[in-house]
Amino acid sequence: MSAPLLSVEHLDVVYDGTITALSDVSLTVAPGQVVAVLGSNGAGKTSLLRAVSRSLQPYGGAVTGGTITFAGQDLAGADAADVVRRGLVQVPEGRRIFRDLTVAENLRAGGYTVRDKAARAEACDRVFDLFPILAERRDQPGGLLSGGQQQMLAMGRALMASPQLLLLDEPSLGLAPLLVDQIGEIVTEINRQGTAVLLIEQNAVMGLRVAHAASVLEIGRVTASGTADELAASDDVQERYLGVAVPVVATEVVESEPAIPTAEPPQRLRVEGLTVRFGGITALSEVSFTVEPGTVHALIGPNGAGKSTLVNVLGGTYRATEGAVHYGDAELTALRPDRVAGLGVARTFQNISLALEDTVEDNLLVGRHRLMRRGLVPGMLRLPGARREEREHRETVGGIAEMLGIAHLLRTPVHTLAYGDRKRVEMGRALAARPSLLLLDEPVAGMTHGESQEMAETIRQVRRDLGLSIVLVEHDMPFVMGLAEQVTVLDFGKKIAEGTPAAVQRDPEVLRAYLGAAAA
Amino acid sequence: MSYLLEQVLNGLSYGLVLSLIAAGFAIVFTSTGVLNFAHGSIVLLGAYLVAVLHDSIGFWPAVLVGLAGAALVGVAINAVLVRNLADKKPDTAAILMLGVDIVLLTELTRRIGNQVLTLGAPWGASVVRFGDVSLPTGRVLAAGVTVVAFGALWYLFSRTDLGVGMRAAAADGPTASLMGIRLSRTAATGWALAGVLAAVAGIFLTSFPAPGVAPTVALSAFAAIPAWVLGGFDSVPGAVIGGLLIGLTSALVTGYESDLEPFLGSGFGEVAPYVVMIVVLLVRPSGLLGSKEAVRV
Amino acid sequence: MSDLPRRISGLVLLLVALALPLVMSDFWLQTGLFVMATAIGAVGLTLLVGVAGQLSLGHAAFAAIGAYVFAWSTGESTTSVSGLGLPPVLGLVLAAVVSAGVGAAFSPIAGRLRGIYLGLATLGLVFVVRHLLVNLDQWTGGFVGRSVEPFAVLGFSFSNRDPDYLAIAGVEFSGLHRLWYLFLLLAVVAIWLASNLRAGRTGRAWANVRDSETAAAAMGIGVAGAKRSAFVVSSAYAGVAGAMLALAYGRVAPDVFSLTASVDFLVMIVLGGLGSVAGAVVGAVFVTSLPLVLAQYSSALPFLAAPGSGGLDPSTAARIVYGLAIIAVLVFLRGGLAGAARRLRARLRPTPAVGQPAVAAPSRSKETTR
Amino acid sequence: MKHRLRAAATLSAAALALAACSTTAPSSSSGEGGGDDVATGNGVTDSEMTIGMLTDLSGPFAAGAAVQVTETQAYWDQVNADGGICDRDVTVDVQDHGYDPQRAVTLYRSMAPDVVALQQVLGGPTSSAVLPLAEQDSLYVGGVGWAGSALAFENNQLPGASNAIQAANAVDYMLDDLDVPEGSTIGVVYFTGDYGGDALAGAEHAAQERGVEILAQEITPATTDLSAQASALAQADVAGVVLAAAPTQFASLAGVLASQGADVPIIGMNPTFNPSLLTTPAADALLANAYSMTSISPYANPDSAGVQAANELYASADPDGALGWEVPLAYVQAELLKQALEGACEAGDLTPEGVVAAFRDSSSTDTEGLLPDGLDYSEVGQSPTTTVFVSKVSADAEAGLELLDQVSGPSAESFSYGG
Repeated sequence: MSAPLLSVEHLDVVYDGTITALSDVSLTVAPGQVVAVLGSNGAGKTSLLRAVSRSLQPYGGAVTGGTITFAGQDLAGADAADVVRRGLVQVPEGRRIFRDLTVAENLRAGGYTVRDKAARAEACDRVFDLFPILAERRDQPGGLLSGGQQQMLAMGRALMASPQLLLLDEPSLGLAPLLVDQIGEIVTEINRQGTAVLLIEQNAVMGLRVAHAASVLEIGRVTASGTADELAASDDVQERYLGVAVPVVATEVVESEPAIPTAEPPQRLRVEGLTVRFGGITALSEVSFTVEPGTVHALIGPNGAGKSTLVNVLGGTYRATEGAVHYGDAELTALRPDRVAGLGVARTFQNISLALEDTVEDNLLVGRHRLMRRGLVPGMLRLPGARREEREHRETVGGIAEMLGIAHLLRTPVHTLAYGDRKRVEMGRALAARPSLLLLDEPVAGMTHGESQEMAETIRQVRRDLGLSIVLVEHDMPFVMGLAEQVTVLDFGKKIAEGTPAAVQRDPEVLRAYLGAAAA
Repeated sequence: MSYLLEQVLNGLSYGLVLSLIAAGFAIVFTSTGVLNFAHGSIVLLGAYLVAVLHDSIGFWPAVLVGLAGAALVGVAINAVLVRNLADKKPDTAAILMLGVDIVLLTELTRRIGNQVLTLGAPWGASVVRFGDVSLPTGRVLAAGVTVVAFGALWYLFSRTDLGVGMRAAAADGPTASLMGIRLSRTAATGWALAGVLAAVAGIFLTSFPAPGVAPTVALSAFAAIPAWVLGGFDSVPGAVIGGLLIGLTSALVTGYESDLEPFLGSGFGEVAPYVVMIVVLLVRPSGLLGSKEAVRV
Repeated sequence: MSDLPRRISGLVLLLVALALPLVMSDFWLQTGLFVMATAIGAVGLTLLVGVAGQLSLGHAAFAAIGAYVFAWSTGESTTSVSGLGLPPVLGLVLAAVVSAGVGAAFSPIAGRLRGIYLGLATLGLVFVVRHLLVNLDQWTGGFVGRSVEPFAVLGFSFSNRDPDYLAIAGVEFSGLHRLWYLFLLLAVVAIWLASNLRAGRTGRAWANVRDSETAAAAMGIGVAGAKRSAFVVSSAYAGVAGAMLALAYGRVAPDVFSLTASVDFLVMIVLGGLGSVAGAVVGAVFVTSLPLVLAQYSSALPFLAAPGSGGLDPSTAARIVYGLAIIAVLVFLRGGLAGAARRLRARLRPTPAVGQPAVAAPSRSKETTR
Repeated sequence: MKHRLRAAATLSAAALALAACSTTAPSSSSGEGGGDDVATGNGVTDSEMTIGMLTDLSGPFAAGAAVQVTETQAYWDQVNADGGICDRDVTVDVQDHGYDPQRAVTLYRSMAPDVVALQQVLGGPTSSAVLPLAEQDSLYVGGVGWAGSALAFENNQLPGASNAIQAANAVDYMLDDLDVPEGSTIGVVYFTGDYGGDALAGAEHAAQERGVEILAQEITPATTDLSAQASALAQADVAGVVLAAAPTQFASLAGVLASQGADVPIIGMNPTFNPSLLTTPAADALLANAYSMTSISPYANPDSAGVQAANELYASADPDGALGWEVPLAYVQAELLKQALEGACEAGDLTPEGVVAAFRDSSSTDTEGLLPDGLDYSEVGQSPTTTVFVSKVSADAEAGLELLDQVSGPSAESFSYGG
């Protein structure tokens, strides 16, 4: 075996001085090899790539331990531009093409480091060979390309530097199965032409199909590694990423008095014929379902299925193009987001949206905003009423913090908290609004297995103690299986299945959406 | 009729000079996210260098020194101060530039004194006549140079690696650095370009029909702010359109002041650019050609 | 509990501010008046820009409205300018109310714009207001401005008249002394109100609108309403500050409320540390008093050339020092003066309180990202 | 609770008592000088007196102000060498307001208790901020700026004819001496503000008296290119232009008008000319058509003993200094103040009030040709004279201006403030 092209040893990465993204991660890529790194959202895959491509700094991250060696040279001290000149090029997650630049200009930017005209022309020919569509649309702005074409452009742009090692970050994200297969073939072809590839993937099927070797990353640690075939066969990987063979525990519906009564009893949520278009793209198409009062209803689907769009419509942030959403008698789709919140609909955000400089207590109090009555002037003058109100609400959020196990953090500024605690604070803020309907957008993304079990327990408890309805958006199938009474599955903006968790899990459409075309 | 034509031509030629300054604002803003409140003193600096040097080394060499000096000062401000800001935020950067402006402007004002420093431009006070309309040669030349300058900018930004790299860096810095584009270099180039454009504008603003270099020239950069804003923060073509629009507005409001005075009050020429700017922003909140993303600062 | 040292230091500061006029010369009194007036304006602006995230370069326009409303409503009609002759207390209230009203009227426009676009649109406001001040000379006195009636309550005047001579315990209380206490009262009240606002329901709503309009709306906060209330409050502060400036000058003129004045307000809050009420006050002290003090005392510096001799004269040096001071604060002090003070306090505190495991975290993150 | 109330009541009673028993001032300052029997007040001791100067050494007028500071220092040094005034040495306290009203007011506060008079407060916005305060303190203020608005202050000394008088004279001079016909149009290009506004008022008055039309164009100091204004003037076919602005605008306007073939006289008000304009491309145009109408004698005035004395003094104080109207101006301002101080000394009242009274006492002040003779400061609210100096821009004269005449036109004489 030849010397490895890329060798990562005992790597630690920390963001903002407090949040550990990677610890003790090691892996190697041999020349001409395709290596896949698998893992769910927040596992640290992107951090690994950024560490290798020396682009952590703009995101507030830093390598705090370990070494990265490329082609025999330590990369410590090199910056992003040096790394590119040495032949290591990254295709970032989400393609990140330059939308206002034409296709040709995008490619030109990719070949920025290549001074030799002939070499550049050659690279360009190679890219147009691989992606004929790019040659066809070379003078159009990148923003006009479709999602798949943008992915091709992003890869072509990276190939313009004729790298020895190509880093691909989630190339299949949000693409249709057919396109995913096509991208897989292209990766194989690029590799056949002599370029080594480090492939970061959430889609385990795609990753394991094209890779020679793979590692599984979980919460910043490598939990499994081996050849692609070995990993594909391991039970652990099957369970974690393919959602196969998980025992389904039916949720017991415990009837008990809610500890903190909701402001209003939960209502029925009816989504009818909902369609959302952005420009020419249809994000949701004719989606209908109903959430019964007091139940946990899961919305699942692969990345890019339209789940987040749906949550944003429910919360009033996005407008529906067609169709309507009713909560009880109120038509949510006709209301501003703050009015929706006023009806007792609270939500959390996929990528946490807290006031980082403020304390946990102040963040929780924001949730109480709609329930507090004292306006500007009494607050300014600290009139007795306003002081009393403030005190009472502080007590209430103290109770909520207690329930979520973050009472000891109330006086701590949020920016010093760990990721899992921030997720909890966000949940607490939503609960502080005393909702009758709670929208949870990927509540366990980036959590360890243990943490997500805890979160599941918390969600159960909340449902039981507060007697509210919960719409749970997740792409992690195993997580929702033990929690939800009803599951709606979205793919490409369409509802493809609905029913109990057990029924949905066996649905062939769902299997195809999750496991790729080959699995069905 | 020829009066109107003359005012229009006056306005357009002045507007083109303004657009040079506005383009400088836009380039610095897109390449480093800085609202450059010191741009006016860089305009003044370029003209000042030409004025003090033309006697000893001749006008054209002095122009070269002026352009280079303005560019260098811009690059140095970015490298020494902007990149070392404690909080790298747009508002802190803007205030930093105010501090720089105070220092530069005070020193230049002290050096200029109450003299009106002449530039020694070879075109002197001559005029060019088109039929019964006459325009100062300096203005005609300014229009020509500005058109050439914008042609060169267009070539740079669409036909050279550096220019494409700069646009890529402006659109998405982190991603551009993944292509091996050094953001420090594109930033420096942006500041240098803005400095050169400022110095060119400074030369035309201080040669005939203006008498020479006086500290008030620095204020002309403020006149370019409405042009920049209404064109769109991140758009060089927007700066050209904005400059022309503002130049035209000022010239017409001034030229017909006696007719407008009863409705708008006297001295409306000073306010008109800002009124136009506010109206345009109300209709198009990101300016005429600005991209939506640029709003998120 | 952690409030206690803070309260004590606040009380000490207040006592010092109460005692200072007894020992200070007219120069320092006058400087103090300007500082207190601009501090109120800066506090209002930091609520708008720092807390609610609405960049404004037009604060001086609102201050101008306050100043002129005060001058007009309390002034007497003469042959050249009109006036209402209202009691000054009422004039002060009117100044705040009218400014706030104009702020409310401007907020729908502000709602359409964001970031620097909003900042520069408000910059336009400065020019528009100035144009009006110069042209509506019936009310404003035009370019020259108009004089301002001294403040008075129940026949007690805050000037050198009524009573002509006033002394307490042998110390003469001239008009400047009387105004000092009036301004101190206004400043303390304004700071107290702003701190309450910042810490309460409205302040939290504003901060959330700043951080994420989407998240704020999802919590039931009306985004447009929050922005409007921020504009109204900040404009009212500017109005009061304007009226105080009018009193401190004894007259109003458009030049006092120029673009420079607007920008100076912004410099104050950025230097002080955005969003911090105390920072805004410190910033106002810095920005307002530094040029005055430098102008007064720079001639005592020996190494500078005589004025007009072509060398670096004291006044020029003073102005350059002012510019360099701004640069130095921004390059070396993260979070402005307030941020530096916070870090200093954290360092001086012997041990961090229990339950705050990561007090030093922010500074550490800085080092690692370098 | 009761206890606390009582304490508060006692305290406030005590405070009231303290305040009440001291609302009458202690015997007012009657610092009788040691030997002489002159009453003195602020800024005067037995051996010294201090006068103030609030000027602009770091703002837009820094360079010209520096010339005036130099000349002023030299003047008082000379006075002190000759034995001072009222047996006292005169010290000049110079402070720089940088053209910032806020600084001007604050510096005024610090200076006022220590000076007997202010020889000068430079600048429009700055002096209009300081004047009302100085009026309350009855402190003599020598103005720089000739705006009519300053005439209303009793304590203000205006050096020569006001802007309105200058502009009215300019119109008169055009009609009487420059062959501008009745019924024609005269352009007025003026700065926003009291300087320009006052000049416009004078020109409009004269236009009415003399049967000409006025075409007014307002500009700001930032307007350095007057193409648009010049086009508008040429379009209206003006027969002459009155300019109330600054040197930059003078050069630009003259240059552009010439380039458009408008061969008409341009008369600039007081501070509109600067010798360095003759190095600009507009020099030819200025030499052909430009006049300066000033309240104060131009630098080159061989017939005036006062101007010669001023120039000699300046040449010895700063041999390399810039020449210009600042030299005679600073000299005459010092001279006027000296006369007022001497008057106050003679009247036995060397207090600030005494200085103002002495200055207002003189209805016919002469300054050896620095200012027109027979200045009448006894009437508050009116220009002290209607006579102005007319000069022509000339390459041969020192400081670029050749004195033609002293004039007092009919409409200047009929102009009255507040009328």
